[in-house]
Amino acid sequence: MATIPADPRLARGAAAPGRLQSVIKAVREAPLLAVVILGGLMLVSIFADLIAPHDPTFPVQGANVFDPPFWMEGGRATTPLGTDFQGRDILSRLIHGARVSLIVGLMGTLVAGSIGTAMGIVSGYVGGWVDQIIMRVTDAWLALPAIVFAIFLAAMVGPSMWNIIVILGAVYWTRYARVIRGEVLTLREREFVKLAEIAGASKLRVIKKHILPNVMNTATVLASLTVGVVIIAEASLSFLGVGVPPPQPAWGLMLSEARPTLMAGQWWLTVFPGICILLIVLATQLFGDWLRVRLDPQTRNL
Amino acid sequence: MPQFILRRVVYSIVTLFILSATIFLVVRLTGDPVALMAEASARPEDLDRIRQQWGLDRSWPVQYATFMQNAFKGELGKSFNYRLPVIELYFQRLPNSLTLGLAATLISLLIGVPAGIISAVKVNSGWDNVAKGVALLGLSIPGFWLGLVLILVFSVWLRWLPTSGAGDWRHVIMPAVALGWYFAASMLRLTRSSMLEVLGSEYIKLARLKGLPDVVVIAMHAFKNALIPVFTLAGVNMVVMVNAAVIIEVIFAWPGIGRLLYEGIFQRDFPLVQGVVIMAGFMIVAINLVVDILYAFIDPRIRLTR
Amino acid sequence: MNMGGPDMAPHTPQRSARPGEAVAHRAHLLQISDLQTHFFTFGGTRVIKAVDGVSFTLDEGETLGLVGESGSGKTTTCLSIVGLLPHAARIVGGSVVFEGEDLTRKTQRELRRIRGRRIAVILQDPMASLNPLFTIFRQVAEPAFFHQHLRGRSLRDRVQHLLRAVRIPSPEWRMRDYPHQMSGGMRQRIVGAIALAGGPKLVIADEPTTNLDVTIQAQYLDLLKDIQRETGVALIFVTHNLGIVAKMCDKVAVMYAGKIVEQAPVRELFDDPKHPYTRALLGSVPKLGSKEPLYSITGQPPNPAHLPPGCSFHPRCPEAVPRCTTEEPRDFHLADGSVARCWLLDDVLTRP
Amino acid sequence: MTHPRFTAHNAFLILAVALVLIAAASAVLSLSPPVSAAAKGKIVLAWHSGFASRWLDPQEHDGTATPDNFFTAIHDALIKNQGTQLYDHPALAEKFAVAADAKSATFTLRKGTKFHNGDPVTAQDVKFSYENYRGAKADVFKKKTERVELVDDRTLRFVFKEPFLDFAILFGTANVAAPGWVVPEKYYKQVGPDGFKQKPIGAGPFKLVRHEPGVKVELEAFDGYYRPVHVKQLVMTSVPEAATRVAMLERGEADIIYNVPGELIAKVGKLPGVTLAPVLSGSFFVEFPGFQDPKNPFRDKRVREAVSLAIDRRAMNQAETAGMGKVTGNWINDDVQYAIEWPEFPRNVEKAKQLLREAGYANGFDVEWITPLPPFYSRGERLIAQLREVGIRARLQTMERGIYFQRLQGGLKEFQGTQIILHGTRIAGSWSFWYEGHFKCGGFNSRDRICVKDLDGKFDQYERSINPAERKKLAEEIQRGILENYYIVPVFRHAFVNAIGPKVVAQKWQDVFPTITTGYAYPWEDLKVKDQ
Repeated sequence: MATIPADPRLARGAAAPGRLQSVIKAVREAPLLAVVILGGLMLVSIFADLIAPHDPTFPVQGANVFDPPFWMEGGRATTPLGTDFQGRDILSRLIHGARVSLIVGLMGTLVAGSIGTAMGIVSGYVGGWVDQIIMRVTDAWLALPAIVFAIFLAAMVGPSMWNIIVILGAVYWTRYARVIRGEVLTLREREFVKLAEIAGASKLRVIKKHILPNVMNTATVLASLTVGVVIIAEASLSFLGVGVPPPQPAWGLMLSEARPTLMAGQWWLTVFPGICILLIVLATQLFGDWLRVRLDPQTRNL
Repeated sequence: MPQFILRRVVYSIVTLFILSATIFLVVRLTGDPVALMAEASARPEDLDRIRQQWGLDRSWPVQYATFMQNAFKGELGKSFNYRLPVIELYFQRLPNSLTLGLAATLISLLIGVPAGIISAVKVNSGWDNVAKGVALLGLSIPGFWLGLVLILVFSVWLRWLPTSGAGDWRHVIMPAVALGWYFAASMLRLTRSSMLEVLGSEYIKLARLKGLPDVVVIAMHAFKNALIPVFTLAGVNMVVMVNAAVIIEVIFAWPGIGRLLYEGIFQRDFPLVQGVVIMAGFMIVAINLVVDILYAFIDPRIRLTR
Repeated sequence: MNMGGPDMAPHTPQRSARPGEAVAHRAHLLQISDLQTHFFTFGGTRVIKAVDGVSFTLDEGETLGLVGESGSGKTTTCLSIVGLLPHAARIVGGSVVFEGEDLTRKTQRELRRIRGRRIAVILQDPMASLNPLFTIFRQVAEPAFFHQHLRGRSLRDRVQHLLRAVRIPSPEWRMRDYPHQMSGGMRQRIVGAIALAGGPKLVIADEPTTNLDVTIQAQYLDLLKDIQRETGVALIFVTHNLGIVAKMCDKVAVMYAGKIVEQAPVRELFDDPKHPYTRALLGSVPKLGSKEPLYSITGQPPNPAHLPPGCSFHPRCPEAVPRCTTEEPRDFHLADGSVARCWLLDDVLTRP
Repeated sequence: MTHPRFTAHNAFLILAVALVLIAAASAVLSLSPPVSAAAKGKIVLAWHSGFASRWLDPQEHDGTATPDNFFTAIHDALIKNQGTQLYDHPALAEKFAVAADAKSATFTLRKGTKFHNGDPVTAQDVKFSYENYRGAKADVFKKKTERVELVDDRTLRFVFKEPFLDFAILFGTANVAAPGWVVPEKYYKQVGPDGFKQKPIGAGPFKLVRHEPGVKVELEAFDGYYRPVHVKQLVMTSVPEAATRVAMLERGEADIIYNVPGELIAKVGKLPGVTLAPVLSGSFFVEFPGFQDPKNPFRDKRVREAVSLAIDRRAMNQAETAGMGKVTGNWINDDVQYAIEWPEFPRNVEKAKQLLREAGYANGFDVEWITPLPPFYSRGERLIAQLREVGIRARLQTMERGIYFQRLQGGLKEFQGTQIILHGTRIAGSWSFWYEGHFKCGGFNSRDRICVKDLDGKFDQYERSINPAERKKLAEEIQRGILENYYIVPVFRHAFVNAIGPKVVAQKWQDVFPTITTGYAYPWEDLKVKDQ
């Protein structure tokens, strides 16, 4: 135990056994609003099939197109939030959309985070020409407007939910790589890493035991802030016609498809998914901000 | 120092090279501009004729070599659709995009910086949450929807502002808000953390220890220092807004570079897309280079870590 | 000031035993009694007793050395005196009487008139204590501007005088410079000039020489001594460098885990250290100028959030007895004027 | 503007001005058309697409139906499609005649026509424009033309190597080819093809004032035009977002908006003073790529017929275009040559199920993908919902437009297995153009996906034939063959819905969109602004 670093940050990062506990504790301390929204959405998306009153992809029998919400004239209780331009139940689409949007948001972030963290660690720890190549590619991809890149990737692989996830991951990994690499560069010079190297630990082992646990905080914070960005990006891709393909009920797609109706007074087609997106992004952002303050990594430039 | 600058310049050139190759390949892999513009009455001969006219009948390496050769001469080829040199088109649209980018940057600063300062000075108070909420709102609404809601409210209902297009200052307001608000969140975050960092610094401590009033400490000592990174990011963001405000420019029919890119992409106007992306990349790489070098002048430690 | 109030503290501060405490007969310049400053983190769920019952006095022209490892509460003690604590920290008990006024009962506005004017602080890092974007003139002039309300020519004269006093060559030119144009030693002297700008009665120097190289350090210490001689200010010298203490101070207080474990006139402390911790420190006196002292003490400093029961030092103490692990030692006042907290002294005193 | 502006509420002033003009400037008036003095007001058109500068140059016409909007404003042709005339409206030509053997055509130019720079339109300009033409179908004209003779300074004759039966249609339909559109030779050579696209000069009713490439074209009435031009300023701007265009119309910023999306048709129609202009446009039809493959369920004609019976065309039309499209039997527009009449296809779910049972698909079957023409994804969604009722289960595949066309070019290998394509296209000029591109084996769009040998044989025969009667017979046989066998299944004709604002004079929408060939708003000179 003599080599335990005095820095409390590192001590926390290394305290693996207490992680679950600390997660539970963290959730208790997290901003209530964010936890309620995110937790609620998770539940809704898990039990979407049970909760949703109708099939989200097919018109409701007996309903018209553009039925208003139940409290308005012409609205009905079977389709409480109204129907869309295909006569589909908006509530059911929102409920199933929670699943799609959460999967896209979380998985997209996970893909971006995994690629970016791996690249950042390799680049920062291995250094040399590997570092050069990874960083130059990162720079080049960062200089490519994200939306342009996403459109072309989407065009290349064709739209499907999983492809969108891969695309968003491929677009957003660069910011992780940059930040994580910077972190690794300072970690590399720390005594405990030096000690491990002197003790003859392999590079892989040093990465696994010493580097990875210590960049996880930063990666987590970055991830929490990326989820919202990814969800908005998904909506933007739908706007450009290369997002999650219809008839899947993704919120971004619902919003994008129905946007003309905003001008026609059929506000419920866009306002409900709009509010859902707003809530989830706001919640992840607040959560991410809180996490950042709590974990306090060097993530200023986000 | 000269060696450091030289190294950074070489990096930037390599980056631009990778960027050019990526975009060159990617546009060609994803569609055929000739097939797109052909309608029912087209015949294979017609398509071949256009391909030849546009130089698309040559092999990719040849096309790339020509493209790079011209790029070094400062020419980025001629747009298929507009029959104008891409550079000329780019600079035709640049004033509009700069106007929008500047206005949007201003709005992102106007929302993000005060919110960030409030949030840093009054950490964890109600004000902190309100300020954060306002700044994060822009990030939480897809730009196209925010844009349409603005049009609906301020043009159609209230009739205060024109719906779209470029003209006088009133045309700029809505697109700038819709665009700038998105970036307000990053301004908020950076202002907040930068402010917190500065407020925790020794010189602020010393300023307080001198017995200076809080207003003087925050407004004079902290503010100026905290805003250096904020303005740096604002500069980088502005380059992005000038070059890639695709969605906002489409919604508001703003005649800027973003729309040029949009039409270029969907019509597979290869030279146009390549050119705009390279110009944008060049600006981003250049501004990063300048920032890096300036920071290295201010803080020698940076030279060691990069 | 006591901003928190009693309800902010989750449990009442532990009363330290103070039997036979000497009552101050004459008015000291500064008298700190049973000062307790705690950090409340994670929404008050965790309490760190950074300063836990610290008492000492200081007279005009006197120099007190405050020594101890990092995290022992030296800096927090100093910041408590001027009422500039981080957000999470509160003074939960005790008093800081300066020139007859209890500073803990003052508002921030009142404290601001004391800070920089009657009590000045020199911070650890001369590189970081100067605002990189302001000229030297402006930074040195600020206290005089806000406290003495000097303006124009008289302000300029005052700044030049101060810079000359800290031996900055050609101050009329140098004061237009920015901090990065100055050497480390010069910057630290400028920080000294800022401290003197308000004409203080007490200067708290928080490890002012840590980042300077040896010759500059020596020069700087000489300068401080000269200034003290000329102006008669009292000095609190925070350091973990016992060499500096020997050179600069009249008396010494040794801190460990938020408490003063030994307090003595400088000669007595070096000749006859009473506390095992002090002995350990003295056993590892570093060379003047080295940045970190090489302690011969085994183990790590304790985690301030989870202090061991009894004497906080017992896990590392080579002379610990069973009593040390359960009961916290009280202050023992000794004949040579030193005070120490250690049960070993109890044995010595009670032994027939 | 040199002439005083007329105002309706002051009849005396009008009279006085008119008298003064007639009395004092009769010489001028006799040269320049008297009507130009009446051009007034401004009309703003909000377009759905971005403008390609090449659209301003008829010499490089890409054969699509949007550029002709720009030609018809700036340029003019010898003969053109206008109103109900498909190709033979005499414009710069006063009259024309195709020889009985179809081996030559003679045109006589109208007197006194001028380009915007004041130069007269000469026969030489026409010859230059024809010979220098490089746009769509240029190779056809090149191949078939022997020479262009200048008979006198107002007459010229195109002489062909062989009978050129389609000449007049190709020559005169602006959305097919544009060799008959006249550009000033001198100016064209002076500024070059690319310079011309930035600042075109033509003989059309409007001259270019300002051109922001891709975004805006500002035009002004040309007072030297031979027909009256009523609107002083014509501004075409590109507004890609439909909702924004509607907002512009609602706020009076635009007077005509193009492509109102289905969801907004009802709302726009209710705006005060606004007239909807549902112009019939391309036909949508279902294609079965690789249906000849023995493993493909669509090989069976009964299955293809079942698909037809499953489609609720009226519901589709109602939902997608507010009922403004047209449910027709034949997918070939009735406004093109040789198009046959065909009864509307019935919807009969029971019969469809029965046919599927007979074909051995009692439990239906799975279609891997239904790929609709981008961006008409919702039509694909509706098709899926309708097919599900008869037991055909399908998934939607959406593609970005560029990819879609690239995949079509890739042929059958891009559409493996059981698939459906919901394609749509506008058929202009002759039905044969459609067949050649979209049905024939090896066509630029159909590639190897359809390939019906006997029909292709008949088509070759048609192409070779110079006997109009035989061509008509073959054309009808081929169409019937396709429809009877359900090689493709017509769905409906799309309505391209535009809206006309209150400022524009329109009793009915056809007043503003009179040209049936493309359904666009030209002739622009006929547009009028209401008096205040």
